[in-house]
Amino acid sequence: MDKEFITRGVKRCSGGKFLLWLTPWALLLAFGLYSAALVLIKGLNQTNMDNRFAFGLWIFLDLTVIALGAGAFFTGFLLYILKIDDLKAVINSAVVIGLVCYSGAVCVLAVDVGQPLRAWFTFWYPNVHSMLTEVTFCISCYLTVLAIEYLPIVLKNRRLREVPSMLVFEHELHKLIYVLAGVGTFLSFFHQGSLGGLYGVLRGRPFAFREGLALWPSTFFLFIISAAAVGPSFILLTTWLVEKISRKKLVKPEVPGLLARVSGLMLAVYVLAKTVDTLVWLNRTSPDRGFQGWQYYSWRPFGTWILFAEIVAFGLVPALILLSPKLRAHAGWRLSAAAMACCGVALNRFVMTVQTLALPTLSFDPFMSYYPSWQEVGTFLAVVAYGVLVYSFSFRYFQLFPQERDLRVQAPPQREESELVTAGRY
Amino acid sequence: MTTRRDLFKIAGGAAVGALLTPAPWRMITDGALWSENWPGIPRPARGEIRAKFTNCTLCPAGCAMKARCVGDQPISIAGVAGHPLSHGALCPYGIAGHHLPYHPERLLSGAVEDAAAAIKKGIGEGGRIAVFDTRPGRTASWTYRRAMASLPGGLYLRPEAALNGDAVDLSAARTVLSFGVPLLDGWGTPGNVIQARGNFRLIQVEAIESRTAAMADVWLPTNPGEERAIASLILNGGMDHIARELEDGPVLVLGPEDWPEIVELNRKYGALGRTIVSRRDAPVPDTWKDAAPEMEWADAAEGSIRVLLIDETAPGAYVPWHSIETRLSRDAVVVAFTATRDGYARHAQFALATAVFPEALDDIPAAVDSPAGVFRLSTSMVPSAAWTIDPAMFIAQLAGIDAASALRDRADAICRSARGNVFHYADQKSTPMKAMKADAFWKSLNEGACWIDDLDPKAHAPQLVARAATRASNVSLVETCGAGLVSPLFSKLHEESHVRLARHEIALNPAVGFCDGERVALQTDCGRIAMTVLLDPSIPPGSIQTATGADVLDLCGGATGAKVVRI
Amino acid sequence: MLPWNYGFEWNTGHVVFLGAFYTVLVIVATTVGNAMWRSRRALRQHTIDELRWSSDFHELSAADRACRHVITGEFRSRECPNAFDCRKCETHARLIANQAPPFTGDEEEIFGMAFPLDRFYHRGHTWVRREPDGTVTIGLDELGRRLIGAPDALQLPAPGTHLSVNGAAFRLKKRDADVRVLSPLDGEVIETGTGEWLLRLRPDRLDEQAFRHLLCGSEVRPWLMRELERLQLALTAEGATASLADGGIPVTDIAAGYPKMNWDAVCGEMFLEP
Amino acid sequence: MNARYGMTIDIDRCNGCGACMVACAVENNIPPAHAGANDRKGLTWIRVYKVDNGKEYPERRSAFVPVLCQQCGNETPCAHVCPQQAVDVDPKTGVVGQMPERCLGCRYCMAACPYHARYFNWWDPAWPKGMEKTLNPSVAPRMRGVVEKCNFCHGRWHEARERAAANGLAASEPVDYVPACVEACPAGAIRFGNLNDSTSEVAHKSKEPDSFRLLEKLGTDPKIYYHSKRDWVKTIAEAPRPGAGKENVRG
Repeated sequence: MDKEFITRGVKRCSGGKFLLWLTPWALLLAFGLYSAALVLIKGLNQTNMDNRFAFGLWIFLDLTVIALGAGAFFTGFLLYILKIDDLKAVINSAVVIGLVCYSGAVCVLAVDVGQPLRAWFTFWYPNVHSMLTEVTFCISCYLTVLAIEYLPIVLKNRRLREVPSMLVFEHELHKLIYVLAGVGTFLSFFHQGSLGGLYGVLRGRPFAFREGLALWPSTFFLFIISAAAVGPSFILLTTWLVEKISRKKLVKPEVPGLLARVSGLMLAVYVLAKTVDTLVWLNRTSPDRGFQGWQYYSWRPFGTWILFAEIVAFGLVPALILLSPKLRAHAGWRLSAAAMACCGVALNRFVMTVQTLALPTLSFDPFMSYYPSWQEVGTFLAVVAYGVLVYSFSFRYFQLFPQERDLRVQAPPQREESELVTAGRY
Repeated sequence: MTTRRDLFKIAGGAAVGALLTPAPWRMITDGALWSENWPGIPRPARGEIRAKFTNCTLCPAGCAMKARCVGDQPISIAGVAGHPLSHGALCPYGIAGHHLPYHPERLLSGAVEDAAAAIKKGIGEGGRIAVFDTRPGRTASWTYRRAMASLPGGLYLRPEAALNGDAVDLSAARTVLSFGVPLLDGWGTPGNVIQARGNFRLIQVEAIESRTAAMADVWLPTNPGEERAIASLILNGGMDHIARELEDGPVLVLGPEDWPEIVELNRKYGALGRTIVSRRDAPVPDTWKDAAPEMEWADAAEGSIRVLLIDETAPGAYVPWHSIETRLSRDAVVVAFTATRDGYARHAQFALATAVFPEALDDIPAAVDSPAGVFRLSTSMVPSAAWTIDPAMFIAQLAGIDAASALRDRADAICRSARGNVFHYADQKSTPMKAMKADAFWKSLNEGACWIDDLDPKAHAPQLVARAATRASNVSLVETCGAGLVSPLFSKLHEESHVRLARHEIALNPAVGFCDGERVALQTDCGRIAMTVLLDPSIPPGSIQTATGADVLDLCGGATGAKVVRI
Repeated sequence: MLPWNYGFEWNTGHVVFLGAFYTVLVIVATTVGNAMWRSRRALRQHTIDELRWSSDFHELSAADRACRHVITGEFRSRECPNAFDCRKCETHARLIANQAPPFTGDEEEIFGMAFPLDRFYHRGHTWVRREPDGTVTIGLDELGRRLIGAPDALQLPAPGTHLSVNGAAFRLKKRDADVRVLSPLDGEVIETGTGEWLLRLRPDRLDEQAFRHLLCGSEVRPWLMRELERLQLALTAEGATASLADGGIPVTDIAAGYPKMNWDAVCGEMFLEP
Repeated sequence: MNARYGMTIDIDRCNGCGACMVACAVENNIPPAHAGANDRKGLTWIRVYKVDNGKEYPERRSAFVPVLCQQCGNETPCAHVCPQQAVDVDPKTGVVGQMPERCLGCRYCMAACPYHARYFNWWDPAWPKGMEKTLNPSVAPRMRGVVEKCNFCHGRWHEARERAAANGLAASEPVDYVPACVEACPAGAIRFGNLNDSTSEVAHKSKEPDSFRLLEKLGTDPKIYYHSKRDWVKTIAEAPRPGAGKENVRG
């Protein structure tokens, strides 16, 4: 029985029940690994990608997943750098989510390149002008950082604390965690950006190409802001989901409100920036390169509705909901707004990747369509299953929500000042 | 006294120190470069690079070729610049011709002994034996004729001759009126056509926009099957805008030769003797003069042939099987000499595997667009596979005549005639025949040369005769290589780009209601063949475009009312 | 990547980009290295008991870390900065300097539990009694006993073992509960017993300072009241229905009263083991 | 002075026979199509597209446009994005080179290329038995999972230089250097030469009013000039316009 691994004083379901919960995910993971193995062994001909759709499902999902995982760095930034202590309640969970998203993305990346064994060439012959180099460097570094940030959470496990060295190392590492948080912030700032730059620099693809500031196209900055906006939203959703599934109170009521406020604020900034960027692109960038803006949206099925959905329906609306204290306070509104925000950013990543490749560039090109093969879908499902499994284990054996223990019963509110009431009662 | 601890310290220190030097990093980098080779990928053979010259046998044009060889193995082929006939041009089939010996679908062997026995039996029973030769005029053809002459009742059969064996002089034409002839897509000698293209206006009458129609100066789209009507309209002074074009002579009218209208038009616009000229063929040894006469296929008597030997090695015009069948007796023995299963081999009891280009040694007679007679060899660049046989040798043996040195004998005869010039490929110079010795001539023929006859001073204007006309089909056939076998690299033009129709691909207008890649059947009153649909709006709804090939020709040759049906 | 690598050139791009990359690597490496070095140092300088307690103490919920003077009502709220080791606490020194808690020798009776005041009490529910021969005896206090009832197992340290304040003194097992009990004093075990006292210790020091960190006299009652509150909280947290704060006297074996309950959690709470 | 090799392709002379595509495959050891390959998964360094004027039969007119790597000279999109320097522009020739043995196969360059002139090895290269004897020794076959593209027959460039050096000429710009497709085109529609050499045929032809380049406004400065007297053909150089029979792309 795994009882002695579970933190003292928190309730967890029985081992059997836990296994029952794991089984479907494990099966899904197995299936996913099988399809990934097919791709690795037989080659990328197992996918439905082709010379024209050089990138497929995976790039879209990688970008989305990494955007959602941005909660890790942004929460860390707010907590350790800006010292917003309320976020202690979710930082561990955020770190796990970040770790899952990033490691998952990197694995999918490895599956979807032609020669994975040569991945290290990127470090060996880096082309510093390439956004992909920036992405590779930053993601690999940040993944390391996340792993290190994950370490204390693991070492805090009731059983591992019995080992003196682990106990002490956890203690000491935790004191220095803010350094890692700082580095992590720096790194993710850059790779979220360069993921945006990835497409923004494609001067051969006027649909994606954007003029920029200094080295980077505007998408660089848009991606950073949107990631920062959607990260907290995603934490909000996951926390709520975990609370529902585990039927427990995990965070103090003020925490979701705070996350929602942060998310709303960033989202508002993003929507504003995105609107300006779109206008500049439609009226200057694209026409200058011989491509009239309107023609992008006359290819079925990508009409102007997609632009509207991206900026207004899934951008402006959730931003306003999250910004208004009254709506924000209401869980239903808060959560649906968060979900919408996530969808909006996902849609943005989809447009940047898939639509860009689908639109013709030569006048005698057709409009390209593409459906992922089951191997590609399987590979993605593997990441999802992997994420759920890692999170479930972490939630069961580690303290992802430090407030959980205190929240078992409503502890009397503490007043912080320590003044002498009376000297000498006797 | 050093302890183990000290040793560890020293080792560790050394390791750390080494990291600060380029050495380990260099090793990694070089390791990477070395590891960049991938196993299981063929390594091209190395060796001395040489140029070899030959002539293409894949179609009657016989273009001159310069092969780049590693040792003796040709690795790529290009045209011979400055060649008086092919002008350095090659079609894609020729460019990849050196792949044919390795074609996965090549016919691998045949029951030679059984075939010989069956033939002997057939002759023994007093049946009539015939050789059907798809490319007449070769030295091998003469061998067949001699062999047939020495066999009781032996016949030498050939397809209907283009323009009754007369030649077209494109360089003389100012206006060319073509009724669906693929003039710019493999007709005649491509290099020669392209060379002359600058000098004539091309009026293409065709139902669909073929490659030729797309490049023509005027394209007259017609409804399929109406070409003949248009021809007679022009003949009777209708369509004056075309008539006006035709004022600008000399004129050449090309079209299905079995239409009287074509003959009449040529006669009307004075093509005969100017753009259509008679040609004398390369001389042959006098000892061959007693050979069997050439007989056109159609003239053979119904059900008369007991033993039929078909030589497909040198592709030319294809005679649909259903019209061959009628000439065969009930218990006929049919032997096909071929490198592919797709041709007559489908109908023959015995298919005997032959060498393919560039294995075989053969000569190529003058193409339809060469006013002068020519003699050139396709030399054997790679040794022919052990299990192949030479049909000429086989049939000569059958008749007990000696044909081993036939090519040399003919070369000598040409040399004796002292006519014309010899064009040498290596240095692109030509020397008059009379200035050459027989041995030198033979040598240069084998090293890459072409004998070109002088134009016949006392040539008579040719007399075209119209044949019984068949109705035009609504299937427009795009020429694929007659050889049946094409280089595997043609996947670049077929699956990988659809720039050309592959065999059993059928181009249809989207409006017809089939979807891209759908499996359908092309059906005529001669039968049906499974095809894959390729949608192309440039095909008018009433028309069908597909690639030739023996089976398709069997299906559509002369047949009408072809239609596409779902399967 | 490296100056002597193929394709490397000394241009600004390379220098800036790779510079940043290496800096990050160095920072991350040094951080981790630093943490390792510090923990190595910590392991050398402190006994593992100290380290574990200091870590455990941080794990305790804020309420449990309250200063003893909060318990006596002298502070509204104050978190103990010294991990319950008042010997080096100036605030404590100041407070008892101007008024030491009166030491009344007789027995306290709280909710039917006997708390003799001839001894000191540790917040981990052990007591220390000074013996005439200069040794001290250590045992579980009444509440501790009742929590455990008859222990399923009792692991006492072998004589000769050296205990340190707030380090593990001995382990108790009861049903699913498995807790270590904190040692109230530094000293060497010279004898183990099973009756009233469990350990006989020869303390490292016997001066006045030595016992300052322990509760005694009038502190005991308010402390115990608070402990009962905590117990109540712990029980309700674990889903207890019957409560004992409303006059219900803790029975001699509380565990028996809640057969289904996660007793480990309750004991962990009460014996200060998170 | 460095050379700037380029091409002029006369669309009015191209009848789409495909000789250039076959010759290219022969020269560069490009394997035949795998059974599963189609026109979107093939390896055709030079590919002939059939374009049309968008009208319906019988007004419809077609032309054939060979498209190969346009050898962009300005901020070459693919070279710019390759994460590990597997793409480089040779300053001596202006040719955009691809190093398959260093390629990671991330296909970022393919997404970057507006001309779709880059091709990925989706399968292990395979030749029919015996056909590997016909491989060109001056070009190494590529492995599965890497990108490849036209490099103006780099092998030929090397050999031409050696020949030139052997004949004691300046090896910098060999006179007899032409890519395989140029040599193969029976219609002589493709011309090749040094655009920097004002006396060369391509330099002249590229300046003619009927010459144009694909998507010139992208500012990538391609070195392939197309040439046609037909006005509707000239419009293929511009950005796509939706509708108008775009569904027909054969080739």
